[in-house]
Formats: sequence, C-alpha cells, structure tokens
Amino acid sequence: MSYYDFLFVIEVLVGGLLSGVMYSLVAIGFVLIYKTSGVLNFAQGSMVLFAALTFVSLVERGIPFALSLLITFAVMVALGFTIERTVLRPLVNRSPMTLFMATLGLSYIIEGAAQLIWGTQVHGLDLGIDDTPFEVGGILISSFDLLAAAIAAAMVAGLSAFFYWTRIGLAFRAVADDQFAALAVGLRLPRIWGTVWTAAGFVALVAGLLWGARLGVRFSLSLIVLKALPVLVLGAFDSILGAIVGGLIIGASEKLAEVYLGPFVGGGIEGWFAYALALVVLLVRPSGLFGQKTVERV
Amino acid sequence: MAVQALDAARLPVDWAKLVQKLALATALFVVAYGVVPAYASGYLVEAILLPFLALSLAAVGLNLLTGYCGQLSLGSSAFMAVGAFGAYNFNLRVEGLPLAVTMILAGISAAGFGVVFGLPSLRLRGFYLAVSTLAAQFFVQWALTKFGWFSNDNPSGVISAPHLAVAGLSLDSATGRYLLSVTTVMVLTALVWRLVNSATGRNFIAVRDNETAARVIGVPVLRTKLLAFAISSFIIGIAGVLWAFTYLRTVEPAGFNLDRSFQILFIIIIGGLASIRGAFWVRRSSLSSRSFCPGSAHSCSAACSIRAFST
Amino acid sequence: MTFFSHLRKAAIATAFVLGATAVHAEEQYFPLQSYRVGPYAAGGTGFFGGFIDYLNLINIRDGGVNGAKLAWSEGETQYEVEKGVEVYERLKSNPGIAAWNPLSVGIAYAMIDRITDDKVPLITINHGRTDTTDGRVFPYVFPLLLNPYSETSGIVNYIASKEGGLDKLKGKNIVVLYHGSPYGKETIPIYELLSQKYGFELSQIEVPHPGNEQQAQWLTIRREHPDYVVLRGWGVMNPVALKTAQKTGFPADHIIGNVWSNSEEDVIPAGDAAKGYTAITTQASGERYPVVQEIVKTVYGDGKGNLEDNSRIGSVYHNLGIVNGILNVEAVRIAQAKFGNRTLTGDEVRWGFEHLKLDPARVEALGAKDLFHSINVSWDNHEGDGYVTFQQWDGKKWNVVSDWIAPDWKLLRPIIEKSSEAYAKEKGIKIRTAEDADAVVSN
Amino acid sequence: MIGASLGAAAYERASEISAILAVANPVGDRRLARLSSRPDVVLALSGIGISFGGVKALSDVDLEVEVGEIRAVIGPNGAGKSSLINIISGLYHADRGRIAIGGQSFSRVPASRLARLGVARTFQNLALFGGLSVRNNIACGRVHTRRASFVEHIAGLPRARSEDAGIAEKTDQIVAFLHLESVADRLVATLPYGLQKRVELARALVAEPKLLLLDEPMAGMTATEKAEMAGFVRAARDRHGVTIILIEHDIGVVMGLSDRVAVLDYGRKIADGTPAEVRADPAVIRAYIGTAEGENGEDI
Repeated sequence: MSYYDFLFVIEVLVGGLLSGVMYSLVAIGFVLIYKTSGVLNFAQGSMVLFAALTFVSLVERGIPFALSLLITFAVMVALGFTIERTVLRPLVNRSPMTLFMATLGLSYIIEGAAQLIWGTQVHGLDLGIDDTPFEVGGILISSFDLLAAAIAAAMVAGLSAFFYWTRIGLAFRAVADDQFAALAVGLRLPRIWGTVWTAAGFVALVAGLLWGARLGVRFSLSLIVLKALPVLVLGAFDSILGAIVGGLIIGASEKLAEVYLGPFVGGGIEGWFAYALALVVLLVRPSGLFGQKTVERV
Repeated sequence: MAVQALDAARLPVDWAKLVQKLALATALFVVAYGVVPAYASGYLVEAILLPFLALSLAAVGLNLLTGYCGQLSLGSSAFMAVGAFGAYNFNLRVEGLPLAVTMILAGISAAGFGVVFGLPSLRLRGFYLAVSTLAAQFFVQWALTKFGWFSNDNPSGVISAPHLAVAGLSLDSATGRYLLSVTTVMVLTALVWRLVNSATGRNFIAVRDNETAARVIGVPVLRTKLLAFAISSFIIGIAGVLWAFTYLRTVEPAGFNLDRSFQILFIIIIGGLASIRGAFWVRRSSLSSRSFCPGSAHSCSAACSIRAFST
Repeated sequence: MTFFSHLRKAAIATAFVLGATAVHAEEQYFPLQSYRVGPYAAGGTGFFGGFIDYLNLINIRDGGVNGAKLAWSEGETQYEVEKGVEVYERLKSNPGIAAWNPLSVGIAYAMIDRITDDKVPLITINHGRTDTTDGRVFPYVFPLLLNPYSETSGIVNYIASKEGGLDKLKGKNIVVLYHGSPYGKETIPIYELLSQKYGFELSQIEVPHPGNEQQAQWLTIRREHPDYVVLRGWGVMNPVALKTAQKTGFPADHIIGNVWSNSEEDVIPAGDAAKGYTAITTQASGERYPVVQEIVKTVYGDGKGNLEDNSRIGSVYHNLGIVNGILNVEAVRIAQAKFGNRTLTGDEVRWGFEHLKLDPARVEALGAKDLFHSINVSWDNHEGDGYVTFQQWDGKKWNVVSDWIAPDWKLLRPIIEKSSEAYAKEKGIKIRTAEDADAVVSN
Repeated sequence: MIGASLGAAAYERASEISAILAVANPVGDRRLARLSSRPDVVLALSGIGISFGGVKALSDVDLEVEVGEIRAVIGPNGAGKSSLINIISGLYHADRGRIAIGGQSFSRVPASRLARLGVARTFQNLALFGGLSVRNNIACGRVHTRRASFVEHIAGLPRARSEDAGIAEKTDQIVAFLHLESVADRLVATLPYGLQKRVELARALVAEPKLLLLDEPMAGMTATEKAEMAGFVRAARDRHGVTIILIEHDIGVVMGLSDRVAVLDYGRKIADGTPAEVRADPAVIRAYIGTAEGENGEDI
C-alpha cells in the first residue's frame, strides 16, 4: 500500500467517523425515549423534519435567526408534550410493539401536518457555517462535519450533565433502571416522560438543523431514521454511549465497505450494509454492544 | 379442525349458527363469482378490488407471522418483490409452465427468502428483530435493481406481466384477472384459516404468548418461528405475484419499498392482530375512504391505527 | 394553508369540467394524475401548474383549439403508483380524453398495458422507458423530446463541445454518479458504448437510494481526478452530491446534471455549493419567452394562474409543463386537421402525436423560440428527436450556456429496437407497420 | 528471574486447581452415577452452583428425588429455590455440577427436550398462553408427542386427525380431573388467578410426566384455594404416580404435603429430611427466625 493509498484510507475513515456522528445525533433521540418508556419512537425522523421545516420557514419569513431558533424550540417542546399526552399516555401499559406501531403511524401524521402547515417546497438551510474543506497532512476534512461533530459532542455532554446532576435527571435514571421501583418510591412518571419528550424534541431540533443544512430541508429528511436504526441496534436501544459508539462504527465501516467492498458487488451497498453489520454483531450479542444483558425472570 | 369437530360433537350442535355460517359462505361465493364479475364496473375491479385482494392477502400472510407468531417484520414488501420477480422469471425461463405452478414456485422462492431472513429471529427479539428485517427490505430491493438478470435485462429494470391463462382459458381481461385473484385469495385464506386452527397454529400462539413456557412444554420454538416466516413469506410472495400480474401489470423494484411494508403493517394493526377477517375489512374501508381523505392515505390509516389502539 | 387553496382550485377545475360537459360543446379532456402533496409535490406543482396554465391560455386567448374547449380534472397521486392507477381507472371513462401525462415513471409503467387496451396516448415527456421510443412496439406511449439514451448522448456531446470537439474526448476521464434504482442504472451500457466509441475513460459509481450520504462516493471520485462528473440523480441525492463535492474539493462547474437533476429544487438546498453547476434540459427556464409572457399576462392577469407562488413562473418544472402543454395541444390540432374540428378519440390524438412535427419556425410562431428547439415525431419514432441545451446555476437562476445540441440518434436506435423487440417477443406483441399506424379508431 | 518465579507460581496454582477438580469431579460423578443408576431415583443433582453477576445464587447443592415422592424445597426469599428449578428445567445453566434425569446425566439440561425427558413444570409467575382457550392451553402440554407436519394439519390427513383425537381425549380427562369443565372453552386470560394456576397444573399433568416441577403453585392464593390445590397435587401423585418437586413459600402447606423436605438458605442446602426432622433442625430454625419471621410471620 502506497503512502497515498494509506492517506486515502484515513480520509475515508475520518469522513465515515464524522458521518457516524451525524447518525448518532439522530439515534440519541431514540435512546432518550426508549430508556424511559420502552418505546421505539419511529416518529423521531418526522420530528427532525418538522423542526427543520419550522425553523427554515420562520427564517424565510424574515424572523431573525435566534428568535426562529427559540420559537422552533418552543414548538418542538409543545409537539413532544402533545405526543406524549395524546398518543402515548392513553396507550400506557400496552405492549412495546403496539407503542412502536403507534409511533409509526404518528410519523406519517407529523409529516402530513408539516406539509399542511408549511407547504411542499424544498428549502435550503444556511446556518452560516462555511463548508470549505481544510487539509491536515494531506487529508481533506470538512469543516462543517467537524463543527457538527463538535455540536453533537456538546449536546451529549449537556444532556449527560443534565441527567447526572439535576433532580429530574436522577429521576430519569431511576425510571430507566426500573419503572416499577421508581413508581414505588413515588417518582411522578408522567412528569419524567414529559421531560424526556421535551429533551427528544430538543435533540430533533439540533439534528434537524444540522441534517437540514447537509441535505436541504425536504421530505426525505425524515428518512434519516433509516440511518439511525442500525446504529441503535448495534449500540443497543438503551445506551447513549452505545448510540455514539454505534454511530462511529457504522459510519466508518459503511464508508470503508462502500469504497473497498462495493466494487466487487457493483457498489451501492451502503443501503443495507449497515443493517447486515448490525445483524452480525447482534448474532454475537443479542442485546447490542452496550445493552444490558437481562436475566430472564421466570 | 379435527379438534373443533370434536368440540362440536361434545356440545349440542348449534344449528342456527351452522345455517348462518353456511348462508354467509354461500353469499360470499355468489358475490365473488356471480355479482362482482357480472355487475362491477371496471373502476371497481381495476382500481379497488385488485389491489384490495393483493394487499389483503399480503396482510393475511404478515398477520400469520406478526399477529399469530408474534414476530414483528418490517420487510414484507421485500417478500412481495421476491414473489413477483420470481414468478416473472419462472414464467419467462421455463417454457409452458402452468400459471398455478409458476405462482407456487414464486411462493416457495419467497418462503426460502423468508427462512433466511427469519434466521435472526432465533436469537433476536422485539425491536432488534424488527430492525433486522429491514435488512431484507433493503437487500432485496438492491439485488433486484443491481442484477439485470432478474428483470430479463430490461434497461428500465421493470418486469411486465405475461399472458395469463389457466387451462387454455385467457384471464387477461379485467374480469379474468379478478377471478384469478379472488380464487387465489380465497384458497390461500381458507388454508391459513385451517392452519391457525390446527396444532401448528396453536404452536404459533404459544410462541407468541410465552416463548419460555412454549419451549419447556416441548413446542419446537425454533422450527415454529422459521415455519411462521416460511408460510408467511410464501403467502406474501403470492400476494406479490397478484400485485404484479393481475393489478399493476408492469412493476419496478421501487414499487416494493418500505412504505408498502408499512402499509401492510397498518392493515393488520387496524384490522386487529391475529384476525384474518380484519385484514380484509380494513383494506376495504381504507380504500373507500381514500377519495375523501385529504392528506396522505398513510396519515389516514395511521390516524385510524392510533384510534384503534386507544379503543 | 397551501393545501386548501389547491383543494379549492381542484374543485373549481372539476366544476368547470362538469359545467362545460353540460352544454355538450366540442371539448377535449385531459385527465391529470397530479401530485401536489407528498414528498415530490414540489415537482408536481410546477409541472402540472405549467401544463394547466398553458391549457388555460389556449381556452382564454383562443377559445380552445379550433373551437374545441380544453378541459381537465385532477386526481391526487402523491407520486404513488397505486393512487395513479386508481385515478386512471376513475377518470378514464370521462368523454373526449386526449392523452395521459402522469410525470411519474412508476405510474407510467403501470399504465402501459391499460392505455394500450384503451387506445389512448400516454405522454412521458423526458422520462419513461427508453424502448417505448419504438412506436412499432409501443403504439400509444410517447417519451417526447428526450429519452434516457438521447440524454446520455446529449451530455457527452456537450462535454465534447466544451473540450473543442468529439475527438478531444480521447483520454478524458468522466465519472457518472447514478442513483441506485432502475432509472439510475438505465444508461450504464450507453455510457460504456460512448466511452468505447470516443475513447474517454469512464467509471460509474452508484449512490444508494435515497442518497443522503455520499462521502464514500465523492472520496472515490476525488481519487480518480475526473475531468467531469455526470450526475444522474434524483431527489435529495442531487443537493447532497453538490454539497459533498464541495466538501471534497471538486469544482461544481465540472459537474453536469441529467434531466432529473436540473431543477431549482435540486440546487437551492445546496446553497452556494451549487454555483456553477450545469445541467441538461429540453426546455430553457426563465419567463422571457413570448408564450410564458402571454401566460403571465392572460392567465395570471386574469387571476387564473395555477402556481401558488408567482416567483416559480418560468422555473424548470413550470416551463416543462408549458412545453408539455404545447406538445399536447399541437398534437390535437394536427389530428383535427385530419379528422375534423371536433372532440377526437384517443386513437385520433395518437395519430396526431405520431405526426407531431414542429420545426423551429412553427415553434417560434407558438411563442416558444429558444424555449425549446423542435420536435419531429413519427409513427415509429415516438421521441421525436428533440434537441437539448445546457443551463448553469448562478446561485439565483439558471442561465443557458450552450447551443441546442443534437444527440446521436442513429447510434442509439438499434439498441432501442433490440430492447423493444425483446419486449414484443416476451409479451407476444405483433410489430406494427406504417399501415397499422394509419388505421385509426374513430367512434 | 521475576518472570520465572511468577510463572512457577502460576503453574503451582494451576496444578492445585486441577488437583481439586480431579478429586472433586470423580467423586461427584461417581455419586451421581450411583444415584442415577438406582431405578428409584428420578432426579439427582450433584454439586450444583450458579452465580449471577458475581452473586452466588446456589453453591454446591446436592439433591435426589425418589420415584413417587413429593419432595419439597423450601427456604426464605432469595434462597435460590427458583434458580434450582430453573436449572433442572434447563432455563438456567449451572456454572458447576451435574444433573441426572431418569438415568441421563447433563451439565446443561436441554430445555427443548425437557418434555421428552418426562419432565413438566409450572411457573412461579403465570406462563400460560393468553390467546388460547383453557382446553387448547392444556392440549399444548402434549405438543411433544405430535409428529404430524403442518401440511398434514391443513389437509386434515389421518395422522393429524388421530393425534388431535388422542390429545383431545387426554385433555378431557385432565379437565375432568381438575374440575375445569365449566371454563374449558374460555380464553385463559379471562379466568381468575387461582383457576389460571390450576390450568397451568393441568397443562403440566397432561404431558403425563415422570417428574413434575411445581414452582410456588400456591403463591398468592386464598386459604381455601391452597387447600384445594394441595388436594390436586396429592391426587396427581396418588392417582397418576407422578414424582413431584414442590417449591413453596408456605411452610404449613409443605409440611403437610411432602414426604421429604430440603431447606435452602443463601444458596446452600442447610437441611434435608422428613418434615419432622427438618422442623426440628436448629439450622432451619435459625434461618427462618433470622430472615423471614418479621416479614412473613411463618410459623414453624
């Protein structure tokens, strides 16, 4: 392998890792909700779309950037809260599968609502981040991706701090650990769920802005859940650390596979490669890399 | 079925109920083979009944797996695609293959795929399994697009329905295609009905309701799951043949995308998991409501599904 | 809010049809399988908006085509095949259908058998199956102006013209980045053929659907140092390609888009990364052409404009809709010249399309000089040898940067015939002759 | 030098361990071989140990069960009773020790072959099939005897029909035996708790097992229901000749019902013998007074 080939591998790897962070960003929204209420919230993708579309529509109507951000955040909080109140709370105690399908239905409703409210146009979203690549030792690195990774890291750190040091965070962790026990010691589950959905709305907002800037704001934005799902499976549905590591692994291996494995089968394997990889890992560790291995109680 | 017969022997025979059932079956036959072919408009047959029959059959298949056996699959339309492209190729490459054999072979191909993609179910449960079935969805679509052989190297990657005939009788007309569909659906649904009421069907339910207990009392859990994947995929595969041959006539792999899988899933949710009849009436009502439904039909069914849960 | 106004418009349009039917005037009807909601609504509103705007212009300005009023009604498909078929079956019994114009590959496929049975033309302008160009096998399908093979040849000819001639292509390196779908893969053999013929190096790289991740592909491209990248994209894949190109340092002005990568929707989301990007088109964009001006004056002035957002007048999809309107109306006019100025049958309109010859002079008379070049459809050539041009995005709008370019039709025809003949064999279709084409079913 | 001494130490330690194993295993295996060759021993456990996440749930437990006896295993909460029954039925795998069932020796009991080994069980928390009727739940208990394929079932071929008929007959017998006739065609999920427990017993009995494992069959029942259930358990032994392992919390019930009682505490067997012997054992008294008295108030 020549020096240039080596550089190229590194470049693909770095690009993949940075993409992986973007996947993690979406995956974290899933984890937050799954950990506390056992729901795999398929509507997370539509929430990302909704956030981006709301923000960009506000900006296009001449509302200043910061104010738009604030309004969008408020809207996302309201949306998260409404979903929790109107869809998930009435379904409490149903099987996880039922809840999952409800969120699947919800994703279509949110998409439809977004279209009714904001129309069907495709928008560009300019966050004012310059995306000219810079070179480090012969490797091109995207400044946008790097910044996105930094924002994602900051968000994870912020969320961790929130859940580690605040009262509600403590309650969150208790609920994540054991719902019944948490209930028994008098934690108010609905309030925690409300908070978690708010947090998920916030994550959707951040993901929506960054992904919106990457892809443009359009309907297929909600398809990024399909990138997040293998990340979740690989890293475990209930682990934020898993979502991050999973994202990095998927991002890097998917890009390397496309470049080095793709040519042997004609390319375009990224669509299913991540799923296949996640599957292989699962066959060894059925509850993901960072999932808790549960002892079956009988 | 035999158990039911014994049950009936033990209980006093409920003649009224029996007569009612017989009358219902007769009425169904008269409507399906008499009234519809004679009086239904082209629109009703081509735009409502044909997709209704194909998707209902797919829903029956998925219901066997998800509703009865408890294995959530998000990749149903991949198996429809395998069925459709399988039938196309069997018909194309084997001279003079009867239509029924073509369809059964297509179903068997889909069943084979189902078993392969059902293998993870032996180790994975719940969402981990559901997400892994997405691998089937994306892989099949990729493979059908990637390898031109599947579409007989058609530059547009599409397949077209062949001339349809049974025993020399052409079924290419709208009525002919309807009769083919309705017969296929009725036969398969009847077989599924018998299956779910047999010991095999009870094994499915046992695995769904309590896998550990099922294993301990001797239900062959692994074999039961794979069987559920196989039979379910077989039926969904044949539904794919109907979709391609009797309804759309020319299809591309993209027609069997994730949205289609979700659509089938919605049908069984709204119709009620583990309810064969549900698969039919939901499909019917969602079609009839479509023309009045302003937003996406998906949002509509989604809304219905959420309502169905809350009640 | 946008949605309800569409609903209102659809209602008005329908009422208009019903009202017109009531007086039994001569009338030609266009059933529209439009998509104004759903993921592809942006394209649908533009195209069907332009189409309807032109039909409106003919009605308002000329009182129809030789006295035959134009009518239409819409059925929402959301670009979904199943709904497209439903709308087809619902609207097909309306009287006086001229032609179907779905602007959806999937819906068009599902209609081929149906319209052939019903003997009504199916117009797949700029899209559809390549082999439907062969009118001998597909009597009722018309991929007008441009099929994928001609597009490929047109793009290569454009690159050649930039390099100073076809002989200068030798040794050049071209990468084709295509969408991972049958549509995307359709031109693979044609690029290979042209690469052999002209001696340029070629590599074709797939982007899996939907195309929201292209890091790996563009890094591979960067390693190859190609002279040009051809973008055969769709939907979100296009802006992502442009953004990723910027990210990996590939210049946008060496990326050439195909006909489904040439709209405002493809470049606006990419922002500055799209500046300099060039794409093929069969119809120039902008509103300076007389016919567009007349639409602005007559139709929009009258408050009957179909576009929600007037700034989209003259956009790529809107102008495509207008050109599509011109071709449909002229086919009806040509058929009327033979069969009489009355409501025509679908088969008569088919005959009209098969004699749709608009030379540059006629195009100018229609107020469309420079909007599109010309068309020359015949009974066995349903594409009509349309010329193409290339537009460059300057960050705000598209600017035409080339002459009208002719694809190498002669080279491509045998390949098309091979494919259509295989289809005819597979389906047991008898290959049509010129006499067959002249036999017309009139009621 | 240091490396060499470390290596030597490791070697010494390893040979020590293997010496222990070499001694321990033959003895255990010999004992197991001896026990399992006795025709009157249905089940023999030898040196069973298991731990979860570092916590020892069971250590070095021996147990043998003779034909036709009701063998109770008691102990305070967390003593390892359920782990024991789960190891016997193959749901947990012991870290150490061997299990002999009907003369066949295992380190890991294959749960999927359990029914064919002649072992049936009930569960501490109900494990019925909620979507099936009572009769069908019970019929499932004989699923291990079925041979007909799904094709035969769909087509209603003779083998499938005769299997169905045979199982229906057996099911009827058990339904009558446990007085479940009036609810036989109801969905099992709609029954009250006590009846569901009884259906589970029926599902286990219909398999005609040699060995029946009952995991707290009377938990959560009223006194009347308990007495009724105790009657059924005894009748199952008396009339069907089933050997029974009974795990139970309620010591009063156990003492009256069982032939021999083993007592577990913190994963160790602290006593084993007839009810009278166990009752008098000071270790048992200590264990119960020390841990459970305040909580359960059980009276020994």
